[in-house]
Amino acid sequence: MAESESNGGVFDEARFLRIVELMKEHDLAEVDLRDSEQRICIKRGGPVAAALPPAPPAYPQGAAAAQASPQPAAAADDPNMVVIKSPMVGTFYSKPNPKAASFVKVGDHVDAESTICIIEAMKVFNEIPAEISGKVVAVLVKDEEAVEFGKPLFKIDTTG
Amino acid sequence: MAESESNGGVFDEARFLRIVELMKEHDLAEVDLRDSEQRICIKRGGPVAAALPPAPPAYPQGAAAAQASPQPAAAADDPNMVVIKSPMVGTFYSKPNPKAASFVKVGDHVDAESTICIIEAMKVFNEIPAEISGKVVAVLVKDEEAVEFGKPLFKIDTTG
Amino acid sequence: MYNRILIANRGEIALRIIRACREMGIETVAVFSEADRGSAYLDLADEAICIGPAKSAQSYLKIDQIISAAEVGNVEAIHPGYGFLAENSHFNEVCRSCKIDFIGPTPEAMDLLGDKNRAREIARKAKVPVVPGSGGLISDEAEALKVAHEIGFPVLIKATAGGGGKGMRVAANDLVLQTAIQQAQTEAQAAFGNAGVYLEKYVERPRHVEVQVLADLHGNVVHLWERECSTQRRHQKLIEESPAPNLPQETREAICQAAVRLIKSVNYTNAGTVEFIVDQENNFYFIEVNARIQVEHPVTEMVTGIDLIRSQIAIAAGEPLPFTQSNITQRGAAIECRINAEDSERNFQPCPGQIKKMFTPGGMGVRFESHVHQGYVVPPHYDSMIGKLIVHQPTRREAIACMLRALDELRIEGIQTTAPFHKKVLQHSEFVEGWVDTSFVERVFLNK
Amino acid sequence: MYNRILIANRGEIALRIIRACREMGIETVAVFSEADRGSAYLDLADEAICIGPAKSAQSYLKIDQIISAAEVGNVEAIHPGYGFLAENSHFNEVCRSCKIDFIGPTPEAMDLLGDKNRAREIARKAKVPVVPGSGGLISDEAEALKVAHEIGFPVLIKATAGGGGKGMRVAANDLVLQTAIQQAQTEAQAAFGNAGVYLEKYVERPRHVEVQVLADLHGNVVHLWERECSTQRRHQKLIEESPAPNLPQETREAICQAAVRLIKSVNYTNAGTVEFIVDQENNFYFIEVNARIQVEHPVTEMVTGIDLIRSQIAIAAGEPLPFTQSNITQRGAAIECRINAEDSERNFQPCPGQIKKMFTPGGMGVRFESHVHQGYVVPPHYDSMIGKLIVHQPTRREAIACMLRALDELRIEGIQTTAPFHKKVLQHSEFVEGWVDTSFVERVFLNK
Repeated sequence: MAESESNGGVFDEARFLRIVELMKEHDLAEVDLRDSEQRICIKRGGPVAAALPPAPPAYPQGAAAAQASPQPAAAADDPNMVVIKSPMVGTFYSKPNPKAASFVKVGDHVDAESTICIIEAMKVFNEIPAEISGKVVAVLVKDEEAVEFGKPLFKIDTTG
Repeated sequence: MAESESNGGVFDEARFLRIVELMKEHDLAEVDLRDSEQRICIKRGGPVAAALPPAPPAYPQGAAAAQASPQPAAAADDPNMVVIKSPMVGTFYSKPNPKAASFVKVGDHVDAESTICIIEAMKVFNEIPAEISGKVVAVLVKDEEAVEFGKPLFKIDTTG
Repeated sequence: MYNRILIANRGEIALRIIRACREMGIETVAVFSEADRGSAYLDLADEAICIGPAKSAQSYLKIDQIISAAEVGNVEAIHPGYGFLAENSHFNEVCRSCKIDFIGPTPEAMDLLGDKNRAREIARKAKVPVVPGSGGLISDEAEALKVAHEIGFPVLIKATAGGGGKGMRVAANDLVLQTAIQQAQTEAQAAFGNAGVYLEKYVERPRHVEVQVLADLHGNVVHLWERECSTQRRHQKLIEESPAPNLPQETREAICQAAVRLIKSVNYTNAGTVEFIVDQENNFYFIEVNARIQVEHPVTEMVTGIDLIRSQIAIAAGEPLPFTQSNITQRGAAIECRINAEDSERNFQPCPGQIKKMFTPGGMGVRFESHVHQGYVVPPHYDSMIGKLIVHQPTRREAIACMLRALDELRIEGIQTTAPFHKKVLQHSEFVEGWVDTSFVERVFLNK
Repeated sequence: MYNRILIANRGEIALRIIRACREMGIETVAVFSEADRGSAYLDLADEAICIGPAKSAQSYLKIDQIISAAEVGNVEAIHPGYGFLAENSHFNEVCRSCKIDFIGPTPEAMDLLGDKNRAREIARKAKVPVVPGSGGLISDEAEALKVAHEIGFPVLIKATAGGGGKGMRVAANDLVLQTAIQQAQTEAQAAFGNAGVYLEKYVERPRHVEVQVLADLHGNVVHLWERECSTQRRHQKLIEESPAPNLPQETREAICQAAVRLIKSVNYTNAGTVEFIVDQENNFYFIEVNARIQVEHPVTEMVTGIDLIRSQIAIAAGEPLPFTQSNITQRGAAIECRINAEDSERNFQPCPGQIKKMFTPGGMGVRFESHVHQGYVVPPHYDSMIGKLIVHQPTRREAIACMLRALDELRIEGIQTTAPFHKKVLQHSEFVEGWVDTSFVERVFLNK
């Protein structure tokens, strides 16, 4: 639509916007205008809503069907974003000892063997490897926070 | 659509708006107009609502929302068909005494005062009037059958 | 024993009676109004008959329709539950004339006790204490003072034609009494056209204690001990329990024996409740007899282990009581909370509507008596009680703890209920310590 | 008393323990696998911690994860429920080393009784009858005949290295014994490479009777009478009850006293169950001790009025038993039906899946112990029990009637359950008359 055509062709941005305005104003779900080889077909909101709504959740939710797999798992929105989840219950430590620097920080690159944190469980300090390579986009827990199994710890951009 | 075309092309805004107005006025969900190469197809609100599945019934159904009004009530399908329902609990008798003929039979014409049956409750024989005029289309209970409040007794065609 | 009975009621008590019948091998005929059509509990009856539209006056209170349903349903007896026709002696008589057993006392016993003044007279004759009073109209100040000194201050001046508090005055001493008598007479004259007043002892902060009685057709009468029902709002019971806390054992036994004396003196049969008020010095006074099963009967069932509904049916069918007084003991403590579809934040206004989501409490010592469920629509036509939550534990302290956890477990969405209010009451020190009188709820929670 | 405990279990027993804790004012930490995430009962805990994926081996059986959750959750004790780690003495020891109380017996008592042969030896020393036997390997026919005459026919020949019925033979007289000994030795040699066999009295149509015991840390030991659990399918209990029907009072008391003797002799503490078989002449023989709370504990709770889970917690916290043996009486009769998500028409195959619709039974004397509800998804990863329906009535006959009506009220759609099968069993004359032995279900219903 960048190159607006003369004489009101179907790619005319002004006309396009005008139709959209009218659709909004009059709550139209779909407009399909054809003339010989020309066609303007615009759908609004409708198709999305028209899709089956998710089943209302049973109450209480009951045992969940979705089984969050432990680390690493792709974030729902972006297949390149991977969330590293806690493989155990315990206390999260971001650094090898209180005086040291963090294993990783946002912006760091990690590879599969990189230790990204320690989780203490039963007095044992378990070094947790990234098991994936990429760039650290977010650290999702605080130092010394208690974490349960499956708790999201880090967000990794695997293209990074 | 800014530049309204002559001779009423499909992109004519005035015509477009007129159609939308008519759709609103008459509560139309969809208009699809075609003429040879030309086509104007507009959908309003409709698709959204149309797609929604009916809410699954709660279980058990609970106290019913629909309150069957006692006699006479129009049958759901045909506004001219009226069902006469029992105004009380008791035993239904189609005739004044065992040797007599039925008060009414299919095909008979009844008017508001016609006695159509007797319902015995607590040793009292209650004569039940039709309270409507029309032709008996069906007798829905058997002689001497126990009936509850609201039980459909007769179907009457009010055009008959 | 009966083969088939009709239940002339709805909701939780109808379900309660259906359950008892199923356990006894008795078939049931349920009746329902159009507002209750499709209710789940009706499925548990052997037959269900619609008797009229939603309005009680045209269905659950309509004697001819219920009798007709009983005849159509071919039953031998009718259980009236509580409310509706349960204490209607005319209905009771109609049942008898139709040769259908009424599961309750005779119409005669019902009439005798239904009149409050006659019941008072019967109580006096049975040597059951009643609230002391002048026993007749007071003519002047001198007589009033004499009576007041006999029965002791404070005294209540009541209009003989009165009602609703009009013409009522409390006097705590001679001086107040002298002026109050005149005022009361003037007020009564104005309000009722009748200046007659009488005196009664004014019971301060009374407790409501009632005794459950069972009497068979063979002259056996037993009591099932007492219930404490002082937690009330506007004379509507909210919480009931058994045993009554902080009631001396000798008082408990004296009240229960008084109740049995009264019941025996009128040849009352079936289940009944004798209501008393108990003052702060544990003096007790007869108030009235409820000639029916009561909403709060389960607390007695829990502590005695005796099924009162099954007992009612067996008694009506002519069976002798299967236990004697000495077999009936109170074991542990039971508490009942009435769960009403009411918004306690908005002056307890009723909240009919659909229960969108529901989770019912369970576990040891918890009994939930209710006909409602997820998806049920509470109709606006009847009283707002949707269930009764009852707990039974070895001690009252444990019963309160158990009730609190059960109230937490009860989740009802879509309508408001009294469950949150009950939690507040149960945690209040007066309740916890067991020193509740009938003014407690209004005094403490409603700032009245 | 504890401030906070962790519940190392799931489902109905986790909910049962949460309820007990709430009543005691103790905070709870629940643990759950990913298959149980979102389960409603977890909402009733003060904290819920995910400990691993659906597989038990990686979650509910994973000692380090549970201990780690206990540390993170800052609890003082762990209740193991039944199954999973409940009788794992290593877990018990790990708890001790981490200074977390294990709510159950000591690891030592667990180990002592966990070995069946050692337990038999302990029983003999405590003068508790065990099934009479040769007490060692049988070398030849002559010795076999001698032993058989001592213990009485019929006798069971068992391979010392055996299991699963291999090498087992029953002999009812001298002649059969002589040939059977040789056959059994040959078969044992072939199957296990060990021809050693021994003799044991063969108990025909045994009944399974068990005794509930509570022992505090101060040397007080009491029994809570017996449970009859003979209604089994493939050694899985289906229906349990208390008291055991048709058990002479002297046998009942002798069994219970034997159980207490045994428990005292090993300084066992907390709740435990001593299992016996009882023959048709009411001789009883010790089988084993279950060193944990049992699925069927509610029937004992109903008849005694004693909360076993609260008792377990109080004992572990060091409190003395608040009752003595003479306070503990059986009142009425209680029956429990295990409601499993199984299709009894299809060889009891498990039916995991979503409960589309559900209506739970209630009313007097009915207790439904379950964590499931409308909308719940029964996960395929764990055992199929979804609830326990328990009734309590004055008599066994009434309890059966009450259970039948409660089973009728229980409506579960979406999955199959064992409820219909229970109805058939409860109506069978052998069950009604109380003459059930452990072969009953298979003999009568499974045509085996």
